[in-house]
Amino acid sequence: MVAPTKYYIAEPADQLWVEPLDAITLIYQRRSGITHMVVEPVPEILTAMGVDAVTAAALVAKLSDQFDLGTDEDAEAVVTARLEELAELGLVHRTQCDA
Amino acid sequence: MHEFRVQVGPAAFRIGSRWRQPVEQLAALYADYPKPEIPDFTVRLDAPSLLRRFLRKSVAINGDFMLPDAVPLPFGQALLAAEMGMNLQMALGWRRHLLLHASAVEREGRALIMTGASGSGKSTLSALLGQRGWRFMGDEFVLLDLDSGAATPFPRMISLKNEAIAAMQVAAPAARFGPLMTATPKGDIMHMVPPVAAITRMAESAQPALLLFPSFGHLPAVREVAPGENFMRMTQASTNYVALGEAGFRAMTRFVKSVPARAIDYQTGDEAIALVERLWERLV
Amino acid sequence: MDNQNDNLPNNVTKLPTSRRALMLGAAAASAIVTVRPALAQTAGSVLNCQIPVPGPHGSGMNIDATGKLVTPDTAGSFTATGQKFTGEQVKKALAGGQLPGTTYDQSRAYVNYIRRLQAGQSGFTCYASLQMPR
Amino acid sequence: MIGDAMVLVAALRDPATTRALDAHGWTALIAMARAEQLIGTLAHRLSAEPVPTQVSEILDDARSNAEHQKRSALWEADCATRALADYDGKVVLLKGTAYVAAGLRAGEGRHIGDLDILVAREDLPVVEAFLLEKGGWEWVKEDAYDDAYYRDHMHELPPLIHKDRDRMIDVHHTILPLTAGPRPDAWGLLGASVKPSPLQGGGLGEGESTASVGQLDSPPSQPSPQKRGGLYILSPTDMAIHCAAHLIADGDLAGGLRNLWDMHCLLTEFSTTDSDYFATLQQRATHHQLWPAVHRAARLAHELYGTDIPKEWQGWYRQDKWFIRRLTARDGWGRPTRKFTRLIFYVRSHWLRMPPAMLARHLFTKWRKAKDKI
Repeated sequence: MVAPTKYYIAEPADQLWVEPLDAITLIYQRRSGITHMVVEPVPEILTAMGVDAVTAAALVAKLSDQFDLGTDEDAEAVVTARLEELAELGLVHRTQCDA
Repeated sequence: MHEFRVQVGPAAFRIGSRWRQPVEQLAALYADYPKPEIPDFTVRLDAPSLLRRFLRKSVAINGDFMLPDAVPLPFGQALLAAEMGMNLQMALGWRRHLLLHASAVEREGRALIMTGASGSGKSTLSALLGQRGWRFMGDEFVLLDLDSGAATPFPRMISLKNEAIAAMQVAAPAARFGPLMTATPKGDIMHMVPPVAAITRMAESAQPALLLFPSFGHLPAVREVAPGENFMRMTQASTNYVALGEAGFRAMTRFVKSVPARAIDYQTGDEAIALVERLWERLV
Repeated sequence: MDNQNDNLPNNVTKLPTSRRALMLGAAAASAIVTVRPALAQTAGSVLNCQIPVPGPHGSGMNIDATGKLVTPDTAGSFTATGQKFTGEQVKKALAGGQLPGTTYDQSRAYVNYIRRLQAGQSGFTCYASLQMPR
Repeated sequence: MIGDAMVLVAALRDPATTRALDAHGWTALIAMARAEQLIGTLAHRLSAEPVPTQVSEILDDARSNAEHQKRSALWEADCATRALADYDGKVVLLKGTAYVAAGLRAGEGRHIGDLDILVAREDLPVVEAFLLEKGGWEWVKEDAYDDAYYRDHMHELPPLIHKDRDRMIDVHHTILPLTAGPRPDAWGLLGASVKPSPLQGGGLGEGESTASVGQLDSPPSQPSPQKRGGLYILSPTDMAIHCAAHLIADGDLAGGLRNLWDMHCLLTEFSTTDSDYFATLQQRATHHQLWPAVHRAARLAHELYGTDIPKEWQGWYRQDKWFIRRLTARDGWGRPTRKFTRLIFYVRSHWLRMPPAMLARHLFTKWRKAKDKI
């Protein structure tokens, strides 16, 4: 069985108060009242996601348009790991399709 | 119930005691403080249980807000029990300000805030500075206004521990002191009535201008604390940050972005005070 | 709060010609720390507390080297009688000292048990109060 | 009656009674309301009343705190939804979280602690596995006896706590311990459960649902296609029945004034929108073997909070007096009073939960364990 492609959709921007401090960026989520302290590349990922459902691959493509991602790491694996981490916390949502 | 009431900064307390003596001690120490009509919080010094009452006289700390795991204190430490009870009400119940577990002093309308674990010397330092031209604002909690970010004083009795007791008796010979309580969970403790200005001006807030993380027992050193680290430390030093939701986030963010922060190491009180004065000169 | 979207990292709108490097980090390295309620952080100064090892939820059980509650017949585990340690004793043990009346290994096991305490378990609030970062 | 919690009852029932309070009266009222975990409810009830400045600040704090509790409760429900996304059965919110999710009056200012959910009994292992493996919850207790005790005799799993959020979840499969006398129809509870109406605006995360109201007899193990996208709450009758069962048939009435206030709000709100409500409620309660509990809770709510209940439900039962004594056993310092009455209800709570022989066995095991410890 082939696993279906995973799509992710970001928590609506009006639910998040993003406050960059230094290397650390704060994210306050209004719905949960929970504060997260995040580092690169999390804020960039959330911004790049916009309002649409995206796959990790599409997101990597989008990010590499804007940033120099380097070549050492498997970018898609890293982005997937971050998306899963965000999904665990309810900052992005897993979804079946891109509708 | 023997009753005692006191207003400390913006918070009003009612303390009920099964025994007369603790209330009389409190009344003597807090003689110069206002007495509120309707208290924000109730603290009770109860007898723990019928059995314990006869085995060894001890004091259970109860009230509006209580925590599990609290152990009754020996009767001789009832004053400490009252202090703990009041602190606990603030830590768990106060919602009108962002609460920082910190000490503070003021000069020219601006506040110096000091925070750190117990033993860091934040309490002693604030008491010492209170004797050297600064206005003492509090040695346990600093209350940040949710809209303006100003620090509101909470000048309860200064709680001196161990070596700080003798040091303060030398530094402030004219001050009023409470009874010496030996062998408490935190060692020897003696309460000291804050300077008059701390009490008469306890409604006067001050804009935070410098945040220090003192650390006692190391060679003098100063390290800059970046806003991110500062934020992390301060959320852990605040018992109501999470409960305040967005208002807490706004106040805390403003605080760490606008107030310069330094970690300082020191070995003697004089060293610390020299460091503080130098940093204040340079940064404020 | 209309301006919050403007507060998003400002570098993303820059032109591709001035692309900055984005440090992706390793897949296994978490990039998020969540602020936990510091309910008991000030309790160190407001509370005189103690931690039973184990608490009532583990009475009759032994404690293994990792601090887990195990049945008394478990090899390499330590008996625990519900002895109560004060916050101060635990603090010293956390800093590398030894809990009174215990052997070195036993003390390590007990400290691991204390580290694993969860909210609601006896002693947790006390333990949490010792966690204030410096 | 001087010094007991009738002052608090009166203030909740008719906020205007607080106008007669002096400083001493306010002080006592606030201490009692905090001790009974009704300060948020009181604050909500008094929001339109003129109160002294000092009191209004205390009530503002209480409202702010209730808002925080509501937000956290709904978020916990949301987290549970995510952990159970791949579970096919119904997940029903209970108690406080259900009230705020449905925007019910009972939820206004209410103190909310743990998250309580109800699922089908045969699905407990699946639900447990999802929560442990996908949701990040962990067991609170590792004690084998208590665990077996829960599994064999209780109406819920042993409590789970979330490893990061420090919040507890109680997973129920019915609303009373299996050892208690009445046997509520657990399948019926699930079958009749409904989606919280989005119009009532509690605001559960994914709630864009166009509410599929569960049919009364739809078997819970066959998921409706609309199951995705949210959680359920008990039907209006079952909700009041659960509230009464919790108050009267389970537990020692600690915090009873709050549960009774829930009952008052539920009866009042549901009977306003449904003229047949009381008749349906009696029928349904009888079906669940809980009519005596519902009847008593309704009588007590009528007596203390002035709840409007049918004439034929009113009347006075000999034991009601003792319930009222127990419910209002609180003084102006927030201290529990009437030790003897409390003790009677404590013993009663154990009696209700299990037959005498089992009670003896239970207490013996607890005693032996305690003895071993020494």
